[in-house]
Amino acid sequence: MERTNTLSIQQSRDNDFIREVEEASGQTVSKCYQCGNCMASCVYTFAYDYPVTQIMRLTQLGQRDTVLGSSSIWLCANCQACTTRCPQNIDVAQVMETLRVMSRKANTVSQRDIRVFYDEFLRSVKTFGRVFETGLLPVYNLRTKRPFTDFDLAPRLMWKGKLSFLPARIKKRKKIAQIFEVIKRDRFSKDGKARPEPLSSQTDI
Amino acid sequence: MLETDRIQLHKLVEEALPELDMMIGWTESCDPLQTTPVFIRDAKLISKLTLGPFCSQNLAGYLVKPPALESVPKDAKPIGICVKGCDSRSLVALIQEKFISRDRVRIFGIPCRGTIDWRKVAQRVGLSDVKSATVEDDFLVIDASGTTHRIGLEDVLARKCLGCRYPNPIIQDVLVGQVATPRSSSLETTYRDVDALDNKPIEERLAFWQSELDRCIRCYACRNACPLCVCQDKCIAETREPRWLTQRVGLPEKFLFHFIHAMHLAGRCTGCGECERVCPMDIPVTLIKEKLNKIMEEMLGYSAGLDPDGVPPLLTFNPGETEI
Amino acid sequence: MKRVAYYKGCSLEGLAVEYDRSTRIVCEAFGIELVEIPDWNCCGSTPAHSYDPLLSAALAGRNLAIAADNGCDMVMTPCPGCLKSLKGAQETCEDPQQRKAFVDLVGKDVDGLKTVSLLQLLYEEVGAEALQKAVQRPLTGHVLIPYYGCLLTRPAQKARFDDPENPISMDRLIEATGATAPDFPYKTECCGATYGVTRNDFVGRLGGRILDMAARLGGEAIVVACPLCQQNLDMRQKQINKYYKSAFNLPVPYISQIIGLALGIDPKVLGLNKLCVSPRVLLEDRTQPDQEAQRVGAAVKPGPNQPGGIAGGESIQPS
Amino acid sequence: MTDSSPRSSAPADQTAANTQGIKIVGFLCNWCSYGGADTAGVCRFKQPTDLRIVRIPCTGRMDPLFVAKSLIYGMDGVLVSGCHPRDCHYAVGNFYARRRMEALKLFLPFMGIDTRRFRYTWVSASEGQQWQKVVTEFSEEIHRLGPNPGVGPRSGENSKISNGLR
Amino acid sequence: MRIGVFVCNCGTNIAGTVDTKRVASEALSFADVVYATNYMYTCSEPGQQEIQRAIGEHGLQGVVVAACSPRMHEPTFRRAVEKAGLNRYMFEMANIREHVSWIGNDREANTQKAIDLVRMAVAKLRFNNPLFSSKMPVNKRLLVIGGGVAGIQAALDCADGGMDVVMVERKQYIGGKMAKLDKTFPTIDCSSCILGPKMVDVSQKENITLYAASEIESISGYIGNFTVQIRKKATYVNWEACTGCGLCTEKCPSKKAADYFNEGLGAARAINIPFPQAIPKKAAIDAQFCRQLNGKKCGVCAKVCPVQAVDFEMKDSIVTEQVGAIIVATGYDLFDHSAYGEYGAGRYPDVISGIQYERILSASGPYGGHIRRPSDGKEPKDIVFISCVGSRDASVGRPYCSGICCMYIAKQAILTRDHLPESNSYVFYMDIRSPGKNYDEFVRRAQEEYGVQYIRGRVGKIYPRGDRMVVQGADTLLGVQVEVEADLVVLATGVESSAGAGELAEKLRISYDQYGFYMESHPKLRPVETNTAGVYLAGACQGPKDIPSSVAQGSAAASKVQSLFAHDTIETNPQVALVNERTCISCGKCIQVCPFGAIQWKELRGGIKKAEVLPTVCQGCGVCNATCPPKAIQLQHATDNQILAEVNELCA
Repeated sequence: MERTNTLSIQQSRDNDFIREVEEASGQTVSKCYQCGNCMASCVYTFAYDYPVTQIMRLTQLGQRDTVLGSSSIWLCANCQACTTRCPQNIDVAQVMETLRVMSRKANTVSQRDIRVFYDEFLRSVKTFGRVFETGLLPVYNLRTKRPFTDFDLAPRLMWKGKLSFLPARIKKRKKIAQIFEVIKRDRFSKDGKARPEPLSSQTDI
Repeated sequence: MLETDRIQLHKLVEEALPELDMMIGWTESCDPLQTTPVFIRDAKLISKLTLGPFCSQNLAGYLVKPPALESVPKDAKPIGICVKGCDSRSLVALIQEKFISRDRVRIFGIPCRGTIDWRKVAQRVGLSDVKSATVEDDFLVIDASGTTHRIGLEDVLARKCLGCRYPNPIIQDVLVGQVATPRSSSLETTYRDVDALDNKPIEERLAFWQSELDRCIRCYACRNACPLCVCQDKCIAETREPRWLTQRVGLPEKFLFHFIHAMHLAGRCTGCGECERVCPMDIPVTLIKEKLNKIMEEMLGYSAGLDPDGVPPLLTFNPGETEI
Repeated sequence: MKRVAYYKGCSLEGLAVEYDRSTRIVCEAFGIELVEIPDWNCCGSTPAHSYDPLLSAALAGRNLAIAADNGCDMVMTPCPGCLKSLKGAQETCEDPQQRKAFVDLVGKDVDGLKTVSLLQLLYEEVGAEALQKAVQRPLTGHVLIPYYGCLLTRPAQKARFDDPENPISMDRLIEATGATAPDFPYKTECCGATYGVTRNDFVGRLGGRILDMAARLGGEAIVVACPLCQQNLDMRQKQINKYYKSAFNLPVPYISQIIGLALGIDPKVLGLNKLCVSPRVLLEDRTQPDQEAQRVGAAVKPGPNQPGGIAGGESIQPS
Repeated sequence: MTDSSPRSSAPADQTAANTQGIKIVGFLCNWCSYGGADTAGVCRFKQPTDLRIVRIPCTGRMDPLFVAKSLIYGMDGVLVSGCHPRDCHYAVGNFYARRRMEALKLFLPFMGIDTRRFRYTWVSASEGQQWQKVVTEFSEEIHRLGPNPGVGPRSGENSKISNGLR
Repeated sequence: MRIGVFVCNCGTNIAGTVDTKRVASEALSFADVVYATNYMYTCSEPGQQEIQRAIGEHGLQGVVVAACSPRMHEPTFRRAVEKAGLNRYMFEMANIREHVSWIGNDREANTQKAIDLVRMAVAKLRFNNPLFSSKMPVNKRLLVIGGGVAGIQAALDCADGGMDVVMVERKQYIGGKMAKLDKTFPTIDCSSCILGPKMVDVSQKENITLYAASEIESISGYIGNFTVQIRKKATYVNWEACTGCGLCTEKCPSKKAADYFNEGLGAARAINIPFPQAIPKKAAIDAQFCRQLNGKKCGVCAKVCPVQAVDFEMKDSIVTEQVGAIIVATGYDLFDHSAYGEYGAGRYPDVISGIQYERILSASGPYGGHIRRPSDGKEPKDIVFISCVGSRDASVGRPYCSGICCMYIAKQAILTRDHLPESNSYVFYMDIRSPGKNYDEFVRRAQEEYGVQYIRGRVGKIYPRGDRMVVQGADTLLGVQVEVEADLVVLATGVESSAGAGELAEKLRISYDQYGFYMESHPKLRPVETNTAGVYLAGACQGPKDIPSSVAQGSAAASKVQSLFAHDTIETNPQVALVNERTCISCGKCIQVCPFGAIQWKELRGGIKKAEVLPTVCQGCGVCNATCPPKAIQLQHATDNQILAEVNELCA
């Protein structure tokens, strides 16, 4: 995401965005006074395009596109350091999580590989009821065109007997698939802001 | 058995009377279903004293109300008084609130097996021509208009007696007769009627009281009979200074009067039922106080008239009770 | 005998089989009956949550519902990630606005269940004192680094267990085995495991920092209670060394394995042979006072676990 | 946030028709809650206008009969507010009040009077915002309940309930 | 009664949302109202004259003013009607500003409410009676609770004015927190050089009685006549005899007693005088560490004491003092940073609090004024200061600004550079709050002249790496994470209310806020008064404060006391309970519930007893009135009839 260096506050402020974030996360974004503790505590700050403090600030200013398109929200590991230390008792990690969900819905996920991994993960769950670790990686590698990821680990794991070549399947797979279908059907109806996911560019589970 | 108790009472009073200023007890009246109070100074009258299921009146009130109190000089000898379990609680409350000191009364405690509500009898056999009435085991036997009626005691006992937890006097100097077994040991039984009303929807409760209290003629019999209603003619239901109530006869006035009576007795009422017994309009006024008694028990763990050293809960406080 | 529903989670079927094995053995040793939730399914982990929180709640909630159907009032999972999902499901179920949707998806409510981690179960239901009494093979003389990971005690309001900044439950259990547990400043720092596959450089950086600090404190091994932390620090230790230009060789056993060892259980049965970095050093008996014992707590000798080329471990520059 | 109040979600005209002329009496202790109401005013914290405040020196001055009288004679709501327990200007007045108010609160419904029409609360002189919250919530509650039906017609009005002697 | 109603526009404050003209015209229809008008500013001089003119012209017997809160202007208008010949209690106020015009914009609803409030006030006024005060003597002795700089200032001011002062201090020395400070901002004055002489003055003034190592046991009475019980805690040394020679301390074998004065940085002896300039300069035994008092054989101090002052049998004793006014100056405590797990929860020796650093800087401190770090005594090279530890932090229950930390950090950073010119100081801050005279200049000097590195951001975590502490923070101005390796970390711990503030408030019957700071009568106009007459506040017990403000408040409270003591008598409040003996039923319930013991039995002829109120003791709470079954006891000016009149108006 390009960094914004000038900002017309009135023109760019999206009040609906602030409201949506607050409703979905249950957090009052205006409580943040930018002390920087989240940024100071976050071990991923080095990789973010906007540190957490600035994500909070951008959210306060209603900068929907910048926030939902940022890499930060997808590089957050939800490790809870920010939430634990926020002097204003804001569940910052929850805000980040909310932004991820919104960014998925808005189809603005900046980190394609992470999304692909997540998709494959969920596809595995939907199919088998459990995650098939051995099967997950090759598909991911294929789709992200990085065929050799973690290739170095395979021989050792095989030797340790940790790789299985058949997925574990649960009995009531239909029930799991049904949960996925219901969620998929309902996830846009809740906020009324349907932005249908184009299946062409990004796959869905 | 009743006769044995009566003879024992006569004997005890005879022994005590020289040290007493006066003896207050019950005696038979022209109505076999009811007794009347008797004030005895003359030993010859002792034989008139009676006890038993027809002695429903609570005599404790006489200690603080005319005529008894006014006739007693300050340094006089103690007054003897007959009390049932419920009456004794009134006595405890009066001692607790220092209306009477313990050494001014000689208490003849009488265990009680329940008192007869003459209204309930009248509903069954009519009021006329009751020649005699006796209690045999669990039955009331009435000879009226030449017929003998046997009525189950449960059907004619006063409402308060059915849920009685304290049939035996809380305090006494002498006990007359055998200790009685409580009819109730639980809040559920004691407050059965309260719960029954509470379980109705609020609209029905309001309608109930509207219909009951509408009959109130504000004769103040309930107030006058209450041993703990100590204001008497200073009662704010009647005064102009301050002026809480007018002499209008609308339902609000009737409600407010009964609220005044109830709130003034909150945490003090011992549940003797006198207010209800004397009501000429047949209004269940004790029920109102029973509800407050239940609140006091549940909220503050307090029952009036059980501890002469206790303090009525609305006249004190506990800083720690944050949950109420 | 305490009866606890056991939600093992996908990792413990694959890369963390030894965690599953040692968990079962240790619980059995302390008289805790683990009832594996029949036909359990994956909780969906982070991918489900970032897709839709309700998906995560429903996937995790189904397992809780089965546990309740089997007459359990406590559900234990050794995986903090799964625990987070289970707690999320409970929270969703208790939220009046989402309760109906949740119950519709899961089929019933999941009220009244207590969800705990393996560590919490061992610390609260067994306790350090009972463990100490049960020790057959004291680990006296060993220096073990307690590493809790980011999710086990955080956020405090949801985890409701131990301290979010400086937890001590694992320290106490380690000490009960006779070993020394240094005051480890990175107890709850994130190891980067989430990005094990997608961002390998994160793992190098974050995992390296943890291994580095553990080595500085003279640790012989890093004890963990999370399958992801374990895989990250153990399986990927070589990758980390490559990124970090270091030569760490720190075994990363599970707390259940360490307790099992102290109880005198056969290391192989505990699956210690499944660890990538050999845990041989842990098997040394140091209960006899000799020179080795003096190493404990003393200044750290330079050794293979010292950090490599990067001074201070990390450098921060404005991006 | 205000969107969630049932008041604004109801059709405006209907709300107005139901609840016009709602009257709530508030008995406020001079030292704490009256000051709190002043503070709320000074801070311009907007509140519903149904409340009429009677200033009393202390909640210890509150005879529960003031509340009973108000409700019996048709007030739609009664609010009693004083210093926080332990903060009483007279040291213990509110401790007495607490018991008396609670007893009344439990008693009212037995007599057929909706106990939600009576609330007692503790608000200090500094808590303007808290006062706004208390007033707003209580007023909304009373508006939901609508006008107090009272216990029956006053004298002179036509009694429909009177059924004479039984 | 002839009643006049005056509706105030208060400029547009009321008239903006209330039709005051209509309120006045409606008022004319109320019973007994013979005159009603609205006026621009009723409280102004001409406004008051207008009331007085109407009283004369229309023969008014009672006045209602509908304006602001009676808590604001009731006294003003009472004086005004009194000047026109009415009794001041023949006056009522309707609050149509704070309770009407300022809280709603609906003009119609507001006007209707204002009319109701005026109707209620008129209805009440019809039951008002003239009331008359009596006079009672004032005991011109002052009690000062707390011997910090605010209390000292107040005590000295009053003592200079010739009044008797009793000072009670919980610790064994006076001087408070200021006695522990090295230097003061923004002048870098030596703290003990400016405070010391004042402390000496306290001990030398003949009209100041000092009870150190003492606490307030109980307080009864009322303005002009308080009775105070003071618990003198056992010091195990007879202070009448002790000369402060220090021989006992020198010989005491218990050498590891807690050094409270040095904030735990050093070790003290079990018997000691906390610091060389202590006032009173008397030794006391810390029972926790004394060998003799813990059943071991010792008694060395008793043997060496040249004046036999040591008394192991000493017990707490209670003394009673009579005073006419009380100044509360109990100061503050500092936040305990062990609440911060991310900063090590107090387990790292080189992460210290600001007050500990103050002791390190002090020449009379544990290190003799040389900056060293507690862990190994090394001179630190890199020092990090962190602001807002226990301030502006809702997560630890301290959302307020402590007000002094920004300044004391700047001072400490400057002093650090003075002591160790080669060192580097870093300050992590969120905002700099320096709104005092020469304050901001001082902070600028720290940055410009002393090269202190200010970093805008909070610190997330502090942990050891080797023998140094890693401070992991943020620079929010750059939007980056920063890391500083430090030898010493100083946490600017914030201000919190003094331990036990709540209990003392309850004894004083004053109120305190949710954080334990005492409530002033009015945040702007009555900053040192409390709602309990005769009790005044000074210093940080009312809220975080620096030294100049504390001293100013000490003097302000002293001046309030002096104006009280300028009179020989004070008027009693006539709004007290009164018994109607004709309706009193002698039940004694009023006597039972009165919180002040203000009601007693009075025996009439014939031995009949009735309740009687002592008007000087009665505080006017009205509990008796609420309790009395026949309502024979009535609280004047809040009688049943008056309250009922208001209620009846509403129910009508």
